[in-house]
Amino acid sequence: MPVLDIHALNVYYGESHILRNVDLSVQPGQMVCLIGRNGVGKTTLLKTIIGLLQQRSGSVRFEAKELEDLAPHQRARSGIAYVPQGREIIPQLSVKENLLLGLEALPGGLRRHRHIDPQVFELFPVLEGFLQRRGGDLSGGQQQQLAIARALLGKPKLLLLDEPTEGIQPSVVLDIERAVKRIVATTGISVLLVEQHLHFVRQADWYYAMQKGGMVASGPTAELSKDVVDRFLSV
Amino acid sequence: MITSLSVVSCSGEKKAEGGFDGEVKVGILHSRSGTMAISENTVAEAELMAIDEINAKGGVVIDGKKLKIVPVEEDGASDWPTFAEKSKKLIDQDKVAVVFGGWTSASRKAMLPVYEAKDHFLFYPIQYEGQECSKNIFYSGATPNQQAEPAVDWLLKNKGKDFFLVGSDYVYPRTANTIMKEQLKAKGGKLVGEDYLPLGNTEVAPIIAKIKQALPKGGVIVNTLNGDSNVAFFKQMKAAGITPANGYSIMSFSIAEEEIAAIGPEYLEGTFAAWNYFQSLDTPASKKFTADFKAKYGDKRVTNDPAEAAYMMVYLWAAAAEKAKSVDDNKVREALVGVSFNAPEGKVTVQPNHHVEKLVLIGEVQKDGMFKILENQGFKKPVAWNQYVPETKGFTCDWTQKRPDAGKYKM
Amino acid sequence: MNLVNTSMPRKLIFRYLPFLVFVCIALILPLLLPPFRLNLLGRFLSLGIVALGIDLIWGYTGLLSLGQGIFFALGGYALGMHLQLQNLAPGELPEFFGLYGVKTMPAFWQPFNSGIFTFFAIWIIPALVAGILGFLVFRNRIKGVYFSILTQAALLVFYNFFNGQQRLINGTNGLKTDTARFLGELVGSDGMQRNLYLLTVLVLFLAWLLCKWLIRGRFGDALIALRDDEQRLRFTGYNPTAYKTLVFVIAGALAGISGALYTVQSGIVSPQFMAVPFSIEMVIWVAVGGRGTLVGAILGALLINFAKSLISEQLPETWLFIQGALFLLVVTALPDGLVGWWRNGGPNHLLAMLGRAPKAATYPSLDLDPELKS
Amino acid sequence: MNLFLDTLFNGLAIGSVLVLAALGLAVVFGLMGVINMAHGELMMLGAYTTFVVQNLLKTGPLEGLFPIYILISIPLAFLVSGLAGLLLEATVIRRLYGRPLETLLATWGVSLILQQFVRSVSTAFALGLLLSVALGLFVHRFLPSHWWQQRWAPLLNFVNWLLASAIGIGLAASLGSVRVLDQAWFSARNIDVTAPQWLRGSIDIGSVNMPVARLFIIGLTIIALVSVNWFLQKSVWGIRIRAVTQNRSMSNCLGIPTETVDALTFLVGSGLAGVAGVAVTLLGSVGPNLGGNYIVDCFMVVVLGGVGKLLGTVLAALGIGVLSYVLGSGSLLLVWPTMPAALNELITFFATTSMAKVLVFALIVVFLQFRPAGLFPPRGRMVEV
Amino acid sequence: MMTPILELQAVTVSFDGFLALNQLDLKLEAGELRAVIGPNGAGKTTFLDVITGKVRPSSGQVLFKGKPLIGKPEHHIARLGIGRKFQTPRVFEKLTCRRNLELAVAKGSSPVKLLLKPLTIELRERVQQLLLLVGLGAHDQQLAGGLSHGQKQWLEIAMLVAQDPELLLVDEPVAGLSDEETIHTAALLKELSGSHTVLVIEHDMDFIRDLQAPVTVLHEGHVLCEGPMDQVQADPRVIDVYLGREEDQP
Ligand SMILES: Nc1ncnc2c1ncn2[C@@H]1O[C@H](COP(=O)(O)OP(=O)(O)OP(=O)(O)O)[C@@H](O)[C@H]1O
Ligand SMILES: Nc1ncnc2c1ncn2[C@@H]1O[C@H](COP(=O)(O)OP(=O)(O)OP(=O)(O)O)[C@@H](O)[C@H]1O
Ligand SMILES: CC(C)C[C@H](N)C(=O)O
Ligand SMILES: [Mg+2]
Ligand SMILES: [Mg+2]
Repeated sequence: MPVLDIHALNVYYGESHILRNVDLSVQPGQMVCLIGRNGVGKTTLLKTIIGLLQQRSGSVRFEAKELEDLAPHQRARSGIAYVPQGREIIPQLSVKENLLLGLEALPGGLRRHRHIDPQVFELFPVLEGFLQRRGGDLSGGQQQQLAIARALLGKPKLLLLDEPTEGIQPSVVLDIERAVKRIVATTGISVLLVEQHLHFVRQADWYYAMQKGGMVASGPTAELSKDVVDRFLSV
Repeated sequence: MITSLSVVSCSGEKKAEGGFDGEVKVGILHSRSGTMAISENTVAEAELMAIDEINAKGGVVIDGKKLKIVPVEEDGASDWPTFAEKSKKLIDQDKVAVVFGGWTSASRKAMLPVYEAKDHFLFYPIQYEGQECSKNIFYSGATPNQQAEPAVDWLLKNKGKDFFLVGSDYVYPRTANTIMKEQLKAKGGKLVGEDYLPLGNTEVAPIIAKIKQALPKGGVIVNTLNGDSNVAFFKQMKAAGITPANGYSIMSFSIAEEEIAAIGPEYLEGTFAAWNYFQSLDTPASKKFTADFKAKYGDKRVTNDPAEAAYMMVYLWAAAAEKAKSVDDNKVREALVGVSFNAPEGKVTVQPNHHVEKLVLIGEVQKDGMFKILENQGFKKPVAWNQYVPETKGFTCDWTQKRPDAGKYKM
Repeated sequence: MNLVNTSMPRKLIFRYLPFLVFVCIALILPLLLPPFRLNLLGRFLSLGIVALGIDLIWGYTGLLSLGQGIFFALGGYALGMHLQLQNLAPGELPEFFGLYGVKTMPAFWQPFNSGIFTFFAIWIIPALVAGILGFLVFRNRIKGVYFSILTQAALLVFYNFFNGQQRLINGTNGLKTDTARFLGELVGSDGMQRNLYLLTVLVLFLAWLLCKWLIRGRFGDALIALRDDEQRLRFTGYNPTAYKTLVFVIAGALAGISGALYTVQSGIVSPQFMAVPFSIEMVIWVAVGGRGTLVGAILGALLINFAKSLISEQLPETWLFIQGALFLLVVTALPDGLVGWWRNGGPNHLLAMLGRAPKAATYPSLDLDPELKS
Repeated sequence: MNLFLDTLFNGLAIGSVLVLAALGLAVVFGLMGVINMAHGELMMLGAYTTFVVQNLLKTGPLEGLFPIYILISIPLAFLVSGLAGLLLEATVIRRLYGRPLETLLATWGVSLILQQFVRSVSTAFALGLLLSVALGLFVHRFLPSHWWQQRWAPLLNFVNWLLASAIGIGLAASLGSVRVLDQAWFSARNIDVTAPQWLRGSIDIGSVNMPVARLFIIGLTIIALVSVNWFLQKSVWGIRIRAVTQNRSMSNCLGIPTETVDALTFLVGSGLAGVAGVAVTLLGSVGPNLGGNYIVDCFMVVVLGGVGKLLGTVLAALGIGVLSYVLGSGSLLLVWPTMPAALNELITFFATTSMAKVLVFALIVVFLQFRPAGLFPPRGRMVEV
Repeated sequence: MMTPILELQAVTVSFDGFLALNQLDLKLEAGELRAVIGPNGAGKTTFLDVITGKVRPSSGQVLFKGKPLIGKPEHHIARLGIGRKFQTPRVFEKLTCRRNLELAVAKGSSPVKLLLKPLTIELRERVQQLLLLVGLGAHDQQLAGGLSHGQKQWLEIAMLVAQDPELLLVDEPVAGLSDEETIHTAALLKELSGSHTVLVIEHDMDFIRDLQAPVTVLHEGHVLCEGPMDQVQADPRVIDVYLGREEDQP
């Protein structure tokens, strides 16, 4: 049974029809990659899953439960973590406080949990030195790392990553790729990844390709042929 | 004249309801909302009560025809320009025969040009600072020589020579204090300080500090604050120990029974006020007035000087109309001078300067929120142009004179 | 792009037709309305002018000034002072000075003897004050809420000052104009008031044209950009301070003119014009009419003031309830105001609710993209 | 020295009222970014609560508690204003987050309504209002549920509320003909809140005379400050509130129940206004206009202090307090009697309470020239002043 | 040798003691295309902030065509001919794409000029060209706020080009762009160099390689090394702090 199952999803911005009859599913422990050119609706899809946008029709099920009526924080608490495009760090909070916020998704939230798992610092050593700095003062790439760390701290079952490597230096990109793979392998969480870097895309198990708000192709990444890439990713 | 049209005289063909032969519209223009609503509601209620009473007795009788007085109420909204606007509306749109209205001098000053420009008639019920005498306004409240001046004389005689003046920052206190300063100069008093608080302001700590500096051992404080500031003033004065018990005599000109209830008698006990009427005035007319008012508006209500003046002026107008045999404002104006009425304060008579002769009383606030009358100085004639202030000394006003400058001329 | 448009004139007529109609109606009304109502209308139209200014700074530039009353009152005072000085005998002072023992006219009154000076003072003084205030504030990059609160504080400063200075400008009482004579005629007279009404219509129309011209082109775009992301605009080479100060000055001048017209039609200018609620109300007119629409500003000023005057005639107690509820409703349900709602297809939404299906929504950005048509 | 102490105490006294009044605003505006123009009216509700408590305890079985009625009023006022604030948040503010200028307008509307409410409320009025609200909220339970899925549901809702209000107004009007029911509870008049005996006097410490009421307020302010500080720094709510204010949607995605956070913050801020309302009854008038007297001052304090900084709020309020006292009481003239004539004249000109106010505000504007974001400006690269 | 168009001399930026830039020296010749890379937090964006006047350095000097820049307000610097694209795209969201560009081509005119001088035909055409160039031809009437992330990136690049500055400072132009568009961007920047001086910051190595430009590596606020891409790529220090080793993969 898939962790995430999306069926015939339609989403609008005002009167603009952005997602059209989208189907997608993520199996447990699977890393799924969503590709498509700029402006085809990838971010929109992730935002709908976390609940920032409301669907007009169709269904989004997480662990067989329909999400439609749940607010984002309820979805987060039920195990979906989201790393948005554009980082969305809380600028005036310190790095430490930003990380603490990641614990809100755990049962009991911040009230119960006050401990930041040092494992994240292994993955993102820069953060450790900057704990007292304001989140907004970090460099772009540091913020991106903070956003990923924050999401991981909530021990999610499903991780939504929207272009997580954007603006990150190559060595850290490699680290992130490795870390994500390792996390998927060791913890069995599922990942839905939006990515432009083919390198990262190929690490995934499965791909979906979007165009004009609709799902146009999917399959194991091993079968992600040059042809598909050319058709859906290049102009 | 337009106003005469407002008399719907049905020339006997069909009697109007309630046995009236027609109606006459009058305007009632007070703040029913905003800061001043607190005070002005009572005045409006007193006017309405007088109208009801007159109607109950058959209305205004002109040439044997009974005219019912129909009040047209407007809200001045505590905003001076609105008073001017609503005056225009009452005159132009509703074509009322007369307007009873206003409280603050600022609102009167705003309305005055409207009545002068349209040559209409306003009845104004509150004590004020004088220095004005309009053909188009009738003042039923006191002029300074009917309130402030006797009060200062009394203070000088009984309470001390060192005066501190506190007032709200607007026309009435500023002008009243100008007059009092001249009076003190003339009568050997000493001004030790003065300060003004913006209307509605409630932070009085600096003023209290000044009073303490100027009058460390007690003295006389004359309070012309108006509205909300009074509450803060008295509460904090008490806290700071500036109380009658410590040798301070505090005289207020705008604290009446109504305000005492709102501030709390505990804070005011032992302070003084000068008015032309107190609810505690022990005459049959006064008792009846208070009883009627309570019967009409509730037992907890109190009467006071402004209400009495408002009540009286409606009667004076009706009497003048009957005397003039017309509700036309020009005719009423001519008939008005000399008209008299048995008001709660006693028999009042309209003087040639469009003010009335008034009873001067000095009272002291009691525990129950009423005044004990300390001195009754008897009736005093109104003086519009102040005789202490050099600029207006020697000037007078007499609308029975047929001279172009009847409103202000050298005696 | 097709720059030559054959149907241009017709389009133009169509575009401007509503305004022609508006002007025509405005010109016919003096014949139909009794003087009192006409006077009301005239005053409310003059309030439309200050509302236009607010729309310019708030609706387009995002600067919510809660202090327009300052400029409004300054304009009013300028004209009020001039009228005080009309037909005085030489050496004579306006009457109120006597009350406070002032024997020589304060120097700043002198120039207001001149009609020409006053004509300029009415709008240049407010503009100047706005310029100084605006420059100081904008130079420091104070904006948003801080700007609003500062303008409100400035308003309070002016209010207290004017209120307290009996000896200079007659304090709370303000200056009255009805009994003054202008060009030999009593300002409060019906004939004069009708002329003033016509003048107001004319000025309002000109003010509207001015604003329209300002916002139509790239200047208007720059204002909107300023509202969106001032910093970015700076890096594009624009100096936001100059732009903001300029629109603030224009809004101030409009407010001054509006105040002057309002004063002569209501017969008095007093510090009440600088009361805090009045300036907030001005903003509300714009919000109700629809900000960023210009017509909305005028419409809002007219609608609310008429409602106020009618409702407070009938039920003085409920006006505050209604006014309060109105703001709530507009801000929550009609964030773009009446005109904005209309332009955004409000009526269509209503129809849609009633069962008439809305036009099928398409996704233009993708469907129109020729490159995407694979 | 004496003068110095006097100035300090009086400045502290004026300042502490400002702190207390501005504290709730500092929470609501500083942390949530909501410009609550109805803050003053929430204070007013607190003051009216005090009035009601006072009257209940004046006579009757609980008479013995009268001397401490003011202490009883504090938690009650917190509750009343807090709940009013909660209602305000749930019905209006909630739709306006991130649009600060709109909250200004909407809450201005609310302040008008609240003012008129205390003026007009009578039993008839209250019953009518209750009926309207009840009908508005519950009628739709009895309508077929599929109606509410239709496109025209919003219209139906609107009509429902319209009818509900009409019926409520009708009820109020018909009940209004009965004299007792029509009697306004408070009316437009100022009402009298008299401090208990022990709060009315003053004590002399050294040569400085300190009114007990002022000392009480100073104490209350300190307690309020400490509790608010605890709430924001030590409890988890502080971080949640700040997160939600700075990035609402992302906070929500992280699992923070933003609506609860908003509601709680607003409750606390409004409740503090209620407490301030209790305090000001000791000093000034209690009436429908009470709020209007404080609101601008409160905003100046918050802006001057730097948004979201409690310490800033405190310093700003004390600064304004001392400054208004020094200017308004003209004590400068006493310290330096030999100052040049021109300066003397200038100071005398401003040494009335109303002119001092002008000068204080002018000085604030000048001060902001040098520190545009207040005493404690927010810092960092994401901040755009 | 002629004066370099841009010269940073010992620029230091300290944030509460943390040195974001540390004695940074850098020179750009007119017409040059320069790539700047470096680890996250190396100070690349801060360095642009210093040039454009957003951040004031604690010490050091910035010269543009030999004239000092420090202390000048942002718009002044922009008008001297320094344009910038931000790391996270910043466009005017409430204006249509076309109007965004129309404002940019006007290069910060004074209000009066903007009011009285209509857009010339040439500039109008230029706007149209640019719209087509960045693939927003069909979006010209769309509000920029409604664009996707990548589209905003492109719009901002177009705005920068429209501004036509002598010196273009481009911070991560291709983050979030698809591969194809990345190649386009590289081509565009290459084309611009020569007539313009271009400085690009990126983390996308393919893109940097594509630019075929000298590379400066920043690390901890100062220059770590400089040289052509191949040389830099092979530098072990760069690999250590920045590139990482792919073969590390488990
Ligand atoms: N707030 C909005 N209002 C209106 N339309 C929007 C809005 N946000 C996005 N869109 C439109 O929705 C479409 C899809 O946007 P989305 O952000 O999902 O794209 P994307 O696939 O994530 O692109 P990218 O790779 O550039 O991030 C775009 O064409 C955009 O124009
Ligand atoms: N206002 C500030 N306060 C404190 N530290 C700051 C501030 N601005 C920047 N920094 C720090 O300065 C360093 C340099 O930041 P900068 O944004 O210039 O890095 P960058 O090279 O652009 O990195 P990236 O590639 O991730 O965008 C970072 O460590 C950042 O945390
Ligand atoms: C003192 C008041 C009761 C009345 C006075 N006429 C005034 O101007 O306000
Ligand atoms: Mg995206
Ligand atoms: Mg950077």
